[in-house]
Amino acid sequence: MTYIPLTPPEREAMLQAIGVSKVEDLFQDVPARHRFPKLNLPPALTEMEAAAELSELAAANETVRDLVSFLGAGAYHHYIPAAVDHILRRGEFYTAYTPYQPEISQGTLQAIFEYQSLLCALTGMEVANASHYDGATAVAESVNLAYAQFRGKRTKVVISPAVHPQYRATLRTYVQGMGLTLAGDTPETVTSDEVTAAHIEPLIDENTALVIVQYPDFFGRIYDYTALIEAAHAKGALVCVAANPIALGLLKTPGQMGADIVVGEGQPLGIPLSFGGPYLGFFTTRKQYVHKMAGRLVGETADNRGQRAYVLTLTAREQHIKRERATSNICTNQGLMALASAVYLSLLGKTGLRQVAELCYHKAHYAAAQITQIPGFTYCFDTPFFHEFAICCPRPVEEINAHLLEHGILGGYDLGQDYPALKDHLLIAVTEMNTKEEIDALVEVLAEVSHD
Amino acid sequence: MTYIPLTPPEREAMLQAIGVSKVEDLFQDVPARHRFPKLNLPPALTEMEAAAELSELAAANETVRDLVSFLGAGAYHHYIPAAVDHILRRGEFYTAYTPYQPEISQGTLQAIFEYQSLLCALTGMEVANASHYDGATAVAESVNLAYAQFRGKRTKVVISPAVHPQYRATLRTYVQGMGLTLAGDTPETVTSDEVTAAHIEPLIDENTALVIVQYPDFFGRIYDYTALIEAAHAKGALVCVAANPIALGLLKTPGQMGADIVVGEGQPLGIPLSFGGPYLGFFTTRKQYVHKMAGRLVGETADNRGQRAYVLTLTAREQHIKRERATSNICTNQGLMALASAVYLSLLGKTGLRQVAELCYHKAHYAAAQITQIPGFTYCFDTPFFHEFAICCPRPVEEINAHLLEHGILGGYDLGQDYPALKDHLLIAVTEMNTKEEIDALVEVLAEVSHD
Amino acid sequence: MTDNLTPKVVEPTIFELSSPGRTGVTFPDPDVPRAPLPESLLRADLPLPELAEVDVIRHYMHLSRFNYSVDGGFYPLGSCTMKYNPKINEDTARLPGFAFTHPLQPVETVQGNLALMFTLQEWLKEISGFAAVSLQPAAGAHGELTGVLMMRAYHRARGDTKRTKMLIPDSAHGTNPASSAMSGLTVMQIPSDARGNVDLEALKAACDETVVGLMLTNPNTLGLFDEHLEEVIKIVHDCGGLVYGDGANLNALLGIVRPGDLGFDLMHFNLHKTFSTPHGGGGPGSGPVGAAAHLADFLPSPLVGVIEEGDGEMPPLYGFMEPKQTIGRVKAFHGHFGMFVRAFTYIAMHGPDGLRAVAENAVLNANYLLARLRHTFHVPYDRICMHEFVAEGKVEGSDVRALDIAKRLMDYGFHPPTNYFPLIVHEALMIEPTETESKQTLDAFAEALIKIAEEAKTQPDLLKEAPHPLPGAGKTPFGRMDEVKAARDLVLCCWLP
Amino acid sequence: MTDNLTPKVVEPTIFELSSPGRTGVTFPDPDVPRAPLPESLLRADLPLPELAEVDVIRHYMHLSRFNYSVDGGFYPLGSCTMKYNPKINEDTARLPGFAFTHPLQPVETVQGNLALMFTLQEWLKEISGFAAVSLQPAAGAHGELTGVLMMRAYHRARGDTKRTKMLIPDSAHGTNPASSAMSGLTVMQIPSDARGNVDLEALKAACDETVVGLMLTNPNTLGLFDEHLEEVIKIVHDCGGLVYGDGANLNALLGIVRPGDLGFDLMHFNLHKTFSTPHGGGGPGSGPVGAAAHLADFLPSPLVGVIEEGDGEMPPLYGFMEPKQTIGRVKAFHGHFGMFVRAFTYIAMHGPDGLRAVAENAVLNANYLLARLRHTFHVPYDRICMHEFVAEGKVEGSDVRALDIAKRLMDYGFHPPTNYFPLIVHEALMIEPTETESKQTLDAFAEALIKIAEEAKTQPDLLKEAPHPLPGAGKTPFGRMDEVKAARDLVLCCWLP
Ligand SMILES: Cc1ncc(COP(=O)(O)O)c(C=O)c1O
Ligand SMILES: Cc1ncc(COP(=O)(O)O)c(C=O)c1O
Repeated sequence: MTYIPLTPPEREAMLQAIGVSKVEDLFQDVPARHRFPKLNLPPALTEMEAAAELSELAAANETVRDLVSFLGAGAYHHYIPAAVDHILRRGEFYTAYTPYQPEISQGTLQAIFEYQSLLCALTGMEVANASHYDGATAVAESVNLAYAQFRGKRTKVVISPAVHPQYRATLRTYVQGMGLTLAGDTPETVTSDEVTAAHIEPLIDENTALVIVQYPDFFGRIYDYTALIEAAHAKGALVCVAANPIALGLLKTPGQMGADIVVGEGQPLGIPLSFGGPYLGFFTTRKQYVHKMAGRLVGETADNRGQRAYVLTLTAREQHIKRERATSNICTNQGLMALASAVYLSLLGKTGLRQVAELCYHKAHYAAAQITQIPGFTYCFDTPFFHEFAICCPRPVEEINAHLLEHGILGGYDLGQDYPALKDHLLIAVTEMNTKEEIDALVEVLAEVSHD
Repeated sequence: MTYIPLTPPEREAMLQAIGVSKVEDLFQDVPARHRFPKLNLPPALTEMEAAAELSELAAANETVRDLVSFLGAGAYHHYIPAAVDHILRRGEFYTAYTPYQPEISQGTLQAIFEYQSLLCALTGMEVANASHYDGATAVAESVNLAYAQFRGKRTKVVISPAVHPQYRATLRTYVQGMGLTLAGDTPETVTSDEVTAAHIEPLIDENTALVIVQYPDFFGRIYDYTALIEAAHAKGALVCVAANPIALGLLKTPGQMGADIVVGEGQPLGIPLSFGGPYLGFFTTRKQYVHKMAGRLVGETADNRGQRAYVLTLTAREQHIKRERATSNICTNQGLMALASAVYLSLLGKTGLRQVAELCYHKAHYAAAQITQIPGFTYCFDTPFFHEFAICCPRPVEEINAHLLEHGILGGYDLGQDYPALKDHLLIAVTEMNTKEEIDALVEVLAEVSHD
Repeated sequence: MTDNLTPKVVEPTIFELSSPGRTGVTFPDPDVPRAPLPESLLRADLPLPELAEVDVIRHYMHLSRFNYSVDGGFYPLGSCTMKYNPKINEDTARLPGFAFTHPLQPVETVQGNLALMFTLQEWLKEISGFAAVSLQPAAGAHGELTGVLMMRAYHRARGDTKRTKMLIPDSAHGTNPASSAMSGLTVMQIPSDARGNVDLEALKAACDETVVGLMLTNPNTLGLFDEHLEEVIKIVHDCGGLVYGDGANLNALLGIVRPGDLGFDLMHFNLHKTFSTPHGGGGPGSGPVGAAAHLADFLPSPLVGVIEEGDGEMPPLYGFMEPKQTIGRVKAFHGHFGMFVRAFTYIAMHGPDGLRAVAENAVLNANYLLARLRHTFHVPYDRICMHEFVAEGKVEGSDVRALDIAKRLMDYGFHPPTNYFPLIVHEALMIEPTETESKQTLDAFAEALIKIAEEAKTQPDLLKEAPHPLPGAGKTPFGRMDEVKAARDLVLCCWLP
Repeated sequence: MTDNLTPKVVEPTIFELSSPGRTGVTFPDPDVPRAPLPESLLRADLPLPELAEVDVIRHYMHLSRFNYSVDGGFYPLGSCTMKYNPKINEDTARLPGFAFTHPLQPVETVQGNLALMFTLQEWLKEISGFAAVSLQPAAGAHGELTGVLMMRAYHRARGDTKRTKMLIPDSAHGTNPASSAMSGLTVMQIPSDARGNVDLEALKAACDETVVGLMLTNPNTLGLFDEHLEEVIKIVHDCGGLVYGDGANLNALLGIVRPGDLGFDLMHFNLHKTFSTPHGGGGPGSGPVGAAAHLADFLPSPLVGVIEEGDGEMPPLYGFMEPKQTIGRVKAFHGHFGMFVRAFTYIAMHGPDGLRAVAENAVLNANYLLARLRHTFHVPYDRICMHEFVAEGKVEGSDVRALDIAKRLMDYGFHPPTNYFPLIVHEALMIEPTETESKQTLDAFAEALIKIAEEAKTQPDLLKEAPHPLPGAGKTPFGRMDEVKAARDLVLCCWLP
């Protein structure tokens, strides 16, 4: 056994010390008729066999490297500097547990403290927690904060239908037992004329605990939510903005717009696509709401030698102390992914993140301009966008994507899946990874489609 | 600049402190007419561009994973346990220099000490140095030891023609200025009847400083060299055996046969093929020759707190102390590769290395048995072999290999390149990486060849 | 020692290390024409730090060295199953064929991923005895929330809407009540009996037609297998309730017994405990949920299924399917795929016998430590344990607390056990060695604890002032922390707008 | 402090950690019939240690933490160019397309490798001004041996066999004379003048028809660019000798001047210094040799060349070629390919401007440190330096030695400079900061040295007893070593037959 060090003579000596004669004797409490089932699993592979089998499975996929990808819709192919994974591979980081013993966990603690600081700097907010599972669950947890803030007295949550469909779905699941009503979660109302604020604002009332919008929204559109947030605040409601962190390298922060909570999917910050996870839910808010916030929180302190140090703080919000009265049930979070994003942001810094954001912006706009010159392909919305945009196509998106795939291109997201009125609408994402050549190839194949 | 931290204002302040006005002023000693040449190199790539370019170059190769490989001849495709590279990637190991400051280099020092110990255990010898560049240069350096041992009074070195052709070539280069004669380096004498001892023994005389043989030899053959070594010792000569370390997991050690020096190529011990380097030359000998040995050497000692510790020792043999009277000019060696082999041997240990050696042995013998059943394919030598064997083919090896390659098989080594009498002889290596299925496929394609 | 000899160990923050104008990575200039930027929507300033790559690497390298880790030593944190994380897992999870796939790719292009997920679902079913498994939940607590919502949905689907009460033993982990509360249920605590089992009388008394079910950790957080487990389950079932298994302690049961066979209705797995995916300094984990047949239709969506059967020549075509009465999705995309690869690798390398050996050795190690320590520390529920046990961190004739013992263990180079949990043991020291530790390590740990118990009597300050600044592997240079200051000052961020 | 507070930091050896019956990796059973083993040729016992993977990982993890490294901090080791090693290099070198190619594959199957090697040859030629480059030598000293053998062969090819004397300045590295001796040459030492240049008079006196050539390090090991370099070269050439460049210090010259342009006949590169391939705790390095046209034919075999020209559509076909009068091969296969990939990546990411910036900043950093330290430590050859400078490790009014200063620097978290080399400076402290260090780091280092100079006067024992056991990043828990004991006991191996 390569992972079990005990040898037979050692086991023998230990059984003797315990006072039993065989290891089976330790399982007397297990109901006899169910004890020691024969598991129908394949026999053990050695490491070299397992490595080969996993390589084969991996090779059975076509990746965003094998293909040219214009797929985004909540997960983005960005360049990850080599140094990120070099840090993540340090055994001291990835094989440690939650830093409950601060004296021997200062590495993790300071890294999370810095992550919190970096996320605040990025979003323009005051406090960040140590992470949520992903963007979707971070959105869902924002409802818990708002609900607790109003002590359950406000029971309505308004969400824009232009928020990621899977975030909205997750939210629907989370609120099942909470006695909340969701308003605005009406994808069927989204047409090319949809303007988020106009759709949302009328829904906000004195019973509204929280308003949720996305920035850029699911269609890649960028709105200044300042007026909407003011309107929400006028009704006493809180506002949560789910933001793309790369976009924040360029765009006005939700903090500046007055948001109370800024959450989002941190995957673009140095985390591999990895078929959807593990990713990183980030969660930032104003200091006044910190006691209602879910999740772990690192604070600065000093040790008994007067050295600056860090500890988990305000733990009385959490399940292991407060149990059913906790702000959330979250325990294990996305620590290592938070570290990845901190390293990513440290490496790129002020200049690098802006550079990436601009590259995404310029390339997406070039792609959009080229595509909309093809007869039959038009902009869906007439709104500024960041690095993703919706195109109305002359044929069903499924056909178009199939055709693109034949040319080695991973097409965009079929908006008709979630938005009935956006049948034949294709959501295209462009990042710094897409060369002009690739974009031109996309345009060429799309032009073919329009001719067929 | 991502690797140069100085910013323009910092540079400015520093120039001021130095007392010059611009950085060019620091280069006044450089002849003006040659100063600041325009280098005709491609403009700098960013990391993401470099990563893409290197990936493209790498993808332009066909690897021993893409192909089914039966190529050995001094470099072998073995399984490298994942843990090896995880250790090698520790920045503390790979970004340290030679452990000249032992107080802050105990990691490297103890690891080399253990490497020395592991290699002694493997070869049956008493001392090992901290490594040579590769197997070929370790062989060449064995001549330096012997030459020094006899204070230059014996001027003949006998080498078996069944030693790796590139080792012999390297040795010829090394001895160019030494006034030594090489005997036995006569590949043209190697026929199917060649028996190393019979060929070599008559060449050993009272002027012979060193006899060099390989184990298994270049043709994969295993001989018990005990008698040959006795004969050499009877003439007062030393004997160096260049051994394959995987074979030593199974076979009698050269130490047991009486060898004075055991060297070899350590690549099979957890080091990737990497197109030929960096590899690992290991060098072991008897304690009585340690003062004549080249290279670095770690010895156990204690620090001033009485803690067991390790230092570089007997440094007076080395070039940085003895300069032209040193045992060798070696300075930088293969430290990290020595670490890789130590981790590999630690992981496999007693059981694992024997397992690998046996797998190689059985698979090679299965392959040999199957191949020699194909009409026209016969054993070249009638000698026991380890995991490599020479087959006499019915057609030129070049044609056979070309045919194999069409079937995705990387054939063996064409012995006719180095041994005129072994035209049409193919050297085939089989390791634990070759499945029965692969071997059967090889046999099938060879059978086709014989029909054509 | 002079002051010179104690230079500050403090590592500056990444913001303090910043120097304007540096960057750790650059990007190419755009190869397309620049588009006009939306001026009114641009941010004024981007106050991120500026560092070169070397600054960043050194900073995080220094920080890492302040951490204790499983790769560095014994980490007997009860309930957390801090087993060794095989290195091959890290490599397979990073294979480009996995790492560079987008979650929304057409299924035809990701059959490798789907085959892996399908197989992992099947394996987890076989290991646990459940009819179906969803891999989506992100961690144990997330699995609990999923499970509780499924229980709720199950009752509602039967038209039974008055069930709002969740029964939870007093030894349960805090996530159990928290998950129930998040699902809008009320929590009723069930006491333990003198042998550490669920108190049957209390359970019976609590069982009525308002019960959603019981959340049961078995082995429980005392490390004990409930001696009346089947009866407990029957009592809950008899009142129409369901039994949820908190699978945190499944490591003790691999190949020993299948929770599904015992009558559990559903359960979450912790891939980051039982199946060796690393804890990552707090996460990510992965908390798949298994369900018996009657609950399978409520699992979160989507599951991976076969959408076209294979035959001798063609492999099957895998795709996503939606369970009929699904509670919906609990997160975006399909779960923590990177963790699935690791757990898959682990299970593949163990096989049925290897998994049973995991449980056997985990239980053997725990009982051995218990045997070595029961004469030194009082073990309130002292019987053959499963993968862990709970001792009282008190020493007769000394006023040291469990915390002091924990901190003193650091001086000996060990990570302390879990403290102050479960709540039903005073000054709890919850010790889970796992199967990846050797007898030598267990002996060294036991000897350290025995020595510390001695010190508690003779030199109690050694414990109360621990940890001490000690050099050496696995030890770090920090002393006890001022937790009050942290909560009072609330410095949560070193950058402020 | 009680003894409890200083547990041994000693890590057991891998042999001491062994427990019979363990293994860290297993292999499948053979899938072929077993062949009879050659009984008389089997070894009796295989006395390797037996450990589980976790044991091995922890052991080497502990050992690693006893090391100082560039990733951990400043490493101003003169002559070694301990620059930061970019992380991307490590990833590109490990690309499976490179790592899994066999050196003897048909060239058609390894065109990626050959294109990389060819390009690297071309780049090194362009950077150095030589006509041809062989990548084969494994390290600097190996490059020297290669070069010396080439010089010897060159003279012999001209029928000039009486040249047996190699001129080597007294400031040269030990490998220079050692390489000459290995090639059967006699060494004649040439003194330096008062400004650290080659003493022209002495050189002239030494130059005769027995001279093979001069081995010249420029900038030399004092960090100085010889002020009469072209004259030096001319003197040697005039007597029929060749000038070999020890390229260890090329970092100072990138984009500043090309040795080939200056008249050097041949030179080795150190990819592990100038081109950022890591030092690996002692190696591997890579020492390509560049040669002017008249020496190109003597380069070791094989070189990579174009064997079929490409055209617009087809890339060229690369293959191996043998120089006409080659000295032969100096090792097996083609050199340290893994290092070529790293160096290629590095050069590609720098381009011509980046390489010049490397040299400029390296020289700037060295001169800045010199400016900050010249009032504290005597610098015997004090003029504008190149990438490094040499100070005397002595303090007026104190009997401390360079060694004491070096060890005391460890207490401040720094790796000491090179000690006692070059030999022509008493108590030499040879300081090479490299371009990858920030002003902040240089300032901290200078301040530590200034403080240490102060301590040398006021508290000399602080230096003489250094290093002290200190916690914190980058510091290790060992004190000074008993070197005599090591040489006397000669325990070189913890396993004995
Ligand atoms: C018994 C028990 N239940 C639930 C959990 C929560 O699991 P997670 O941290 O994966 O959310 C834990 C985690 O420590 C646990 O020990
Ligand atoms: C000036 C000089 N020459 C030669 C060498 C030898 O190079 P290598 O260690 O690569 O063999 C060194 C190495 O330190 C050096 O500094």
